[in-house]
Amino acid sequence: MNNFPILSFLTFLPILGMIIVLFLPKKQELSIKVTTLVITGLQLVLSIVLLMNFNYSAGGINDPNSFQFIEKFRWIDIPGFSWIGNIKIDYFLGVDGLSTPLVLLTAIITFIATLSSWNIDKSIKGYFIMFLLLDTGMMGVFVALDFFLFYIFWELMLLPMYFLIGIWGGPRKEYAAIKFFLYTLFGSIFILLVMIGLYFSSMETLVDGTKVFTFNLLTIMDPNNYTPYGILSPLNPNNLRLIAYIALFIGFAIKIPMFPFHTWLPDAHVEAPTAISVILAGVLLKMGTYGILRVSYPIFPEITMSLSWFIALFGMINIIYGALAAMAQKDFKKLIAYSSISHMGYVLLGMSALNTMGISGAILQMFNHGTITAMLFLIVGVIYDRAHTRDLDAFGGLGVQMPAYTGFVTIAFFAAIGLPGLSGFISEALVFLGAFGSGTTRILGIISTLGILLGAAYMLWTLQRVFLGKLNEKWKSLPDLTAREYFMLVPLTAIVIFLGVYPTPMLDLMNASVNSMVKFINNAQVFYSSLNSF
Amino acid sequence: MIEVGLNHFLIVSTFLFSLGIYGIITRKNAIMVLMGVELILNSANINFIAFARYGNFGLQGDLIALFVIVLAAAEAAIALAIVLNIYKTLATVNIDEVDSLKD
Amino acid sequence: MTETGIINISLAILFLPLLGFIVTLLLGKKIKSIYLFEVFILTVTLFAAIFVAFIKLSYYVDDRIIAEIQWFKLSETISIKLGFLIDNMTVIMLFVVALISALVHYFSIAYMKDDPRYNRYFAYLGIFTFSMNGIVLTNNILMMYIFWELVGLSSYLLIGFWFEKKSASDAGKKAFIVNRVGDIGMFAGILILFLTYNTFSFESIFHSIAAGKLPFNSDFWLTMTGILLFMGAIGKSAQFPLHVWLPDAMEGPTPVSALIHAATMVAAGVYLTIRIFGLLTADAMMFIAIIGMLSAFIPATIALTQNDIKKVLAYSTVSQLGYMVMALGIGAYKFTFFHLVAHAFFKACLFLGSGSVIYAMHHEQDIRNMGGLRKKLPLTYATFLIATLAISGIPLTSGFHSKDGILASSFAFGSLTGNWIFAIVGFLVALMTAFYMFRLVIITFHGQPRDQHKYEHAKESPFVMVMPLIVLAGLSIFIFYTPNPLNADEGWFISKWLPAPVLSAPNNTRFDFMQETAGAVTHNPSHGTITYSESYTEAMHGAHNPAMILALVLALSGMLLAYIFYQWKKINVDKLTQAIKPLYTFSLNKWYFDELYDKTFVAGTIGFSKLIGWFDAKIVDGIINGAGNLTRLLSVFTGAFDRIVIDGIVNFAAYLSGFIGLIFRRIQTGKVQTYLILVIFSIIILLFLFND
Amino acid sequence: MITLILSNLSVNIQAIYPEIILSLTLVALVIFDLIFNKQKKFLPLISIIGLFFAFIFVIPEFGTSRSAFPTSENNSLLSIDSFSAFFKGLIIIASVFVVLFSMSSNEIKSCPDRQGEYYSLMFGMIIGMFFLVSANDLILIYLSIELLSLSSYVLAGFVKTSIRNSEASLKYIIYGSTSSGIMLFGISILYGITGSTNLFEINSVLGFSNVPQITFLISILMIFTGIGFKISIVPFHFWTPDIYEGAPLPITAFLSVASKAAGFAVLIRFIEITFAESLSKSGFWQLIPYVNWQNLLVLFSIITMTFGNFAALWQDNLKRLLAYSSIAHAGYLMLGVAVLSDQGLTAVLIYFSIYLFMNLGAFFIVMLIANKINSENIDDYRGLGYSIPFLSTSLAIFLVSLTGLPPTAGFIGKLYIFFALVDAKMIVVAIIALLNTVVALYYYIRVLKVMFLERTDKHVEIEISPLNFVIILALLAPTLIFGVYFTPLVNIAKNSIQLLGF
Amino acid sequence: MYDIIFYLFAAVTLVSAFFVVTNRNVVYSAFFLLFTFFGIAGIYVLLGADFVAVVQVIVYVGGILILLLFGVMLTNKITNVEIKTGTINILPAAIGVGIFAGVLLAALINSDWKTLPAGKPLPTTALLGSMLIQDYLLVFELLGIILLIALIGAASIARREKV
Repeated sequence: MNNFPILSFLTFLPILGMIIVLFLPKKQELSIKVTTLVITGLQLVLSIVLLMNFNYSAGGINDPNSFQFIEKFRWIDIPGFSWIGNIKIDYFLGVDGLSTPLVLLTAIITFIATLSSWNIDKSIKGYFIMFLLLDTGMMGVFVALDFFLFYIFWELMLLPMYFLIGIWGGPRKEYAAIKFFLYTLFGSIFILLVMIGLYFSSMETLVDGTKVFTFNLLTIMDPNNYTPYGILSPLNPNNLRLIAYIALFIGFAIKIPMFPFHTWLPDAHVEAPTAISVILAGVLLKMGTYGILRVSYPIFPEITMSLSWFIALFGMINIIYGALAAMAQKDFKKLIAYSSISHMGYVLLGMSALNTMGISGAILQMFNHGTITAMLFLIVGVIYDRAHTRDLDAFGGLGVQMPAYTGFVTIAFFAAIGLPGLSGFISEALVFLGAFGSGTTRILGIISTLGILLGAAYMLWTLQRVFLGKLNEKWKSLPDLTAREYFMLVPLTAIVIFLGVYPTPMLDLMNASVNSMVKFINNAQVFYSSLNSF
Repeated sequence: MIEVGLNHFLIVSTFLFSLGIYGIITRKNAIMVLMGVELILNSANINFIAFARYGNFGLQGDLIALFVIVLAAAEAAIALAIVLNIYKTLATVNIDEVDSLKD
Repeated sequence: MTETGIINISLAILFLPLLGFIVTLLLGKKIKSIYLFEVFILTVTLFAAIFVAFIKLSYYVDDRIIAEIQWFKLSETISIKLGFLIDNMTVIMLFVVALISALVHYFSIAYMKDDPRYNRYFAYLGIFTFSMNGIVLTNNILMMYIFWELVGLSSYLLIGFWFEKKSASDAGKKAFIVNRVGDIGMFAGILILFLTYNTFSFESIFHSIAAGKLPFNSDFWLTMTGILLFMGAIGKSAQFPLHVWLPDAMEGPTPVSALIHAATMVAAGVYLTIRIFGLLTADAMMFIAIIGMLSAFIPATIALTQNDIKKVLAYSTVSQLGYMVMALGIGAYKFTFFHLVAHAFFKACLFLGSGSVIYAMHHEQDIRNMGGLRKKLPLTYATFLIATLAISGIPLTSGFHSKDGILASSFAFGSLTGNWIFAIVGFLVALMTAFYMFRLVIITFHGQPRDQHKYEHAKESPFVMVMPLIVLAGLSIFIFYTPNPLNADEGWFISKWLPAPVLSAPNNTRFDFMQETAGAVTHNPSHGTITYSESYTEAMHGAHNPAMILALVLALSGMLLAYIFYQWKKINVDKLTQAIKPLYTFSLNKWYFDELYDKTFVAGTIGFSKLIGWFDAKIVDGIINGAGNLTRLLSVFTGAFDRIVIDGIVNFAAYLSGFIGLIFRRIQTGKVQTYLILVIFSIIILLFLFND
Repeated sequence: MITLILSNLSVNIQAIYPEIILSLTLVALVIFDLIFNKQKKFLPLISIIGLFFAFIFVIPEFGTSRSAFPTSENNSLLSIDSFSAFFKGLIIIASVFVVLFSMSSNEIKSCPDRQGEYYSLMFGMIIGMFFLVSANDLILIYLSIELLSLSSYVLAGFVKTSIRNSEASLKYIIYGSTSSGIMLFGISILYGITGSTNLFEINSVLGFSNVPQITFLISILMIFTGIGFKISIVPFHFWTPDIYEGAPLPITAFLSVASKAAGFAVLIRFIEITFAESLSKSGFWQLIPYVNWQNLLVLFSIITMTFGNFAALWQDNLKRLLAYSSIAHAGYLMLGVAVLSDQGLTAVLIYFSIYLFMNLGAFFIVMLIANKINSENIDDYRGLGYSIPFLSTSLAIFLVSLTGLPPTAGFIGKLYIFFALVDAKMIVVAIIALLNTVVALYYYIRVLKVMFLERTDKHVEIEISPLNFVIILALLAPTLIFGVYFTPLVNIAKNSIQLLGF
Repeated sequence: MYDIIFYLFAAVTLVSAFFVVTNRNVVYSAFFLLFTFFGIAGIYVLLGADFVAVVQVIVYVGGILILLLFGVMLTNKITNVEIKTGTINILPAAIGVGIFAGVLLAALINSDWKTLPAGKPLPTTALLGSMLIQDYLLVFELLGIILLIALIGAASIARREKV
């Protein structure tokens, strides 16, 4: 087990699947679907194997020795005289408690999204090729520990997503797709810039004692590796770390999406096919916050500390703004999209607290939101498949017509509004505990509690508009859930309930990492302030 | 009158150059545009030779002028061929009527 | 029976209803009579509760049994625990919940017989019982909150059970959301507690407070914490100003109203306040008392004019809960709990009685269409009357004792602090309660039937419905609580089962009479009426008799007034209402609270959300996106906003770049000589640019 | 005396074997065409063989650094160094592809009896470029540019019957001869100032004596005009869209890649050799500060890329769109030069190698499609993703690479440019360049959108011959492989930045 | 004397060049161009570039000008005596060229040229010949290729296309 490159398999399995699908004849739709399902299923199995072999006490974050399943070898190794020659890029994969939950989440969501893609009816081959490519990109982002590799995976997702929305999407798909693409590309240019800046600011010491610039995230995190004159090096008195931090943050924030960079999301969600909405909300949004935690936080701990209030502020705005905007929507899917904005606000708020509870809450919320929102989008998909409309006011009384469906809806909705016993509650509670626990973010945390109320308001209102009340005669013939839909919803529901009652497995997974991150940021603060005193 | 020196030659060449440019820009007839080009080349040649002479740079300037003259001949040949071809296809040599390729 | 045994049985009591819920819900579609399983489970639960109560009160009467397990942990120092605290209050409440729940189950068998979602209804009752038991059993505030929310959920499900009716689904939504308002406060309070004490456990928190550790090291924040936690109670116990949801909650099936909105869930708020009593400062208690007073008074005035049988009872419930809350605020700890239990029984009885009436009248709820039902429904009438006497505080009932205790406490409070308003309102409400309750009884059961048709068809309810009434009416008799029909102080309930509250708020923040002074028996767990200081004990003694007499007089005069108005018709009610028309309308329209909230909070939020939605679609999606402010600003001024507004980055960027591109393409004329002019000019410009 | 000349000559001739081979091939083509008038299909073969042998003789030039054809003791006409060898290599590769393109181009095939001239003229261009990339002397530079231009003027109008071709040709020659005239005038002034046309000699004159500032600047700007015309830098780019659109597609492709490469090579050599003062250890060049090259180049590159990108947004003709995009790419490349360091230079070389494949690829597929549907209009590409998936997907990959998205090679090219910029602390410029990438995405993605997101009932069938299939694969492979494994490319580029005299 | 001759040639050159670019008649322009070329040849002589002057006369007057005249004739109907053509862009051209010429002139005149008194003109032909095959052999050969290409190119374009 030790030498089995499980992470590479996890990441590149979909590429293999893609190749297989590529060579399958166009007409064999079923075998294309089944291939994809098998591949994503294998991925899920692998991720569970990963979980079973996971060492719960290893912290990760900044310590290369406590990352797990590390795969590291020189990928690009160009010897040379000045820096131009000395490009060293590692193929460096590894997971810790921060990424493992998200790897798991990705595997689960992709698998379910595959099932949900079953009713795609045009250009099936192309769809699944893109789908699998996207899968690789997502998985790669969560396991890459080299910034360059991270960036490659990050960008790798753009194009498949563009096509998935643009070809298989709704009426305004082209607009939504291009908007998504432009927005995220706009964000990633900032990431790219900071990546290059960091490259010139930190040096890795090789075995033979020579020093080379590096993209290795873990090396960059170590303050001892900074070069004296790198533009992003704290040792350089004229460094641009603050600007770089903000740029990087914007890059990630667009993906979250954080107010005011969120407007791509409602469009993308509404137009995307169900499975893609599920992936978009379930996994893609997490990349933004994951990026902040994985890259921004440990590399710029001192700025993180000084800007935490602002992060919390944006978290708060996201929570309340998203909720209010959701309330105003008439389109079911758009409402869910805005609710995602609101819920990602909790992640931001939790992260900003910079304490164990807050960060645990944030990561847990990432996982929980991933599963809950996936459910929500599946739910919208189910109704859209049947009724071909998403207008909230067009429905009513479906609770009578589709009781099982309504049951799942109720669970998902209540999970989304943080009802105890369902997973959303724990993460939200931890987020608030964290936010209250930090003096910086307390007031913002208090204001954010309003989100709990607003969340309940719009969710219940939606529940009422669609499912309660008199049954609209028009929908007299809507069938209840099919077996496939059960198969998609039941596992998610199980996760939501299980983690609501017993969150320990997930929390244990991340505890060591969260604590070492908190410790690292606080210790780093000491280091960086000692620099300022010079 | 000032004694003729380098500057005089430069003034001549500059005017010649400017007239060449002016001709290129303003003439409608493609052939007349080509004449403008010849003027430019000649102006440069005057420069080369004048500089060579007054700067005592040796015969390099003369040599360059020779090259340019030969080149001018080659260019003129091809340019005329192209103009004739345009005349064949479009029945005009008015350059400002040749503007189908544009944004 | 060991303590572990008690814990285990309590576990069973907690989880059996959950099992019932799951089984009934999942198999509800397949097996028609699965509800019987739920009923059976509840019966078992009831016996278990009785058993636990018996054991606890007999053998462990002075013990507090605590069991904790770790739920999850975040680091070595931060770990979240779940646990039970079983003291006498717990077991009594368990018994109350289990009993009323079981009775409601029986009652519902008949009442809900024709409902298409019969099984689901029972499932919901199961999860409610589970949640309520959770609240009762918990030893920590987090678990309290968790079950608190679950209770909210069950309440939502049950109120909106007939969700085809818009009013029902509206009411469910309203209940949940209004409750959430309070819950946010409670949640904030919980967060403050955990951050200060790193634990959720009541016990540990009290210890730390007693040891001098305060939230943010200030008295003020201790007060705030108390108030924040109490906000949960405001929501759940329907206290002013969040009382508006409870009357609407009557849209749910009547047995549900009896169970949830009269006896148990709404009592949870009071129960919570009792649980956190130890950390309340004088300021917090004052706040609580004022809220309680307002909640006692306002709904009482509303109840005077309502015509829906359930609405009257609902407002009476709010009023009575206000009574309890006020009592807690003025320190009447034991009597509050007493009244809580007593009220649970008689109010459940009243609701079930009204259910029986409604059942008999084929879902007629307006009392103006009833009358004379006494003859048709003798058993219902009898039990209803007993409960009415109890709520009015007529001697020999439990209500008499509990109410009397509270009034005496308010009297004592007045004499100790000079603050008489609570006493005045307390008595006034007692008067009004007697009046509107008897108005209800008289109009419903006495006189002549008004709707002859329905009257003809009315008949006494079946046994499963009547039996619970009888049991509950029986439990409203004083004998279950004390042997002395006039003074409960020596009875086992007050003196033996209920210990004095443990106060941990710092001395200087308490009311004077609650401060620890030499000779006071503050922390004495022994039983008796002495709760706080000597002076308090004396004041209570002094207040007891006057209060009792005054209360009795007021209750009787209320009764009398009701008879005068409605039975003997000595005074024309219509004339009177005409005379005080504004007041009457004001009361009839429930002080316009709903309208006020609708116009302000609801409309405000929805309006704001629409604004945000619009803002998001138009402005943010534009500005962010680089849509030039100038264009926008100009278009605002020209009033052509909508036409000119371009949606989003893509459009705008396209527009902008298109504009730039347009400028660019102007110069790509296709005329080569134009290009050359540009080249010449470019060279000139460059020359000037780089000539330094 | 004569023997001395001859022995010198033989040494010098050894240095220009590739050029000689190309010239011989040119002659061979002419003769073959004259003799075997009917055997047109052997012409490309001869061309490729010639190019192949030229390539073989280019290889040893890597790593060498010597001068050939001395005009005086220290100066010579030609520099044979790694830098020129790199560009020669690029030019040969591009030429091979263009020869292959020409074999499938309907436009070229429409003039069957002038095939001989076509390939001869192409070799004229190639020889011109070869001299251009290694020329040390302004006169040689001027003449090489002229050779290159004269051939391309004719080739741009190769299909005489096509109005588009003829117009392109006429515009091109007027614009081109004017530009080169201006350049020549500039050279003459520079000659007057320094007394030489040799770059090294000019360098040494600049090093120790004062020169008249404004006059010098004027001369440099005029020379820059000529070079700028070749590499289509705004504002000397005006010919580009018109001529790219008008010329036959293989020629457009050739102009956009090879001729631009040669132009950049000469620009870099001109700047570095003429103005070099010293080379700092970190790879930054210290230039003689008569001209603020950095500001000048940055200004040009920003204007160029912005203009190119924004103008491309409006284009409906794919060829024209690619023309503007190639202007934008010239802007990015110019940034690499503007850094004025070895780093920047490496970046330029890397970018060029990648640009070669992706741009040729894009043009080739546009050509194949145009062969069939007789249109380069984007609207006519509607739904092509479904009827010709292979071509469409390949085009998509090339366009994505042109945008600069990972994991395609285009990203690596841009990455290195940004490396150089950040290393030189030119952050603002880098941000502008990156924002330009976003604009670029918009028009590239538009093509993808039309091909894949829109549908049509019209069904287009295009048979891809095995040769074309191989060509596409040969272009696709580097575009994708260099995206994830660029070590060899960087190694070559890094070893090729050694110019003679450094 | 030298000065007068210079001014004469300069005047011939510039005045006729002015007419070349302003005259509306193409044929006239061509003939004015002839004078310009002669004038320039004269200037070359004044500068001691005898060989270049001769080449100028032979190539330009004998070759290029004839070529241009052919062009004029081939693109116009011979019978049409009034071979006039219009002009465009006069104003911008005048402004642009004016500024440009002004700047250039000012710069050139004010530059501090390293001038030496012009030496006695020597025959240049032999020396040019040896330079051509020694130092500038490569350029010479390159010119050969250029001419070849010009030949091929011109022929390629001019020859009749078989349809």
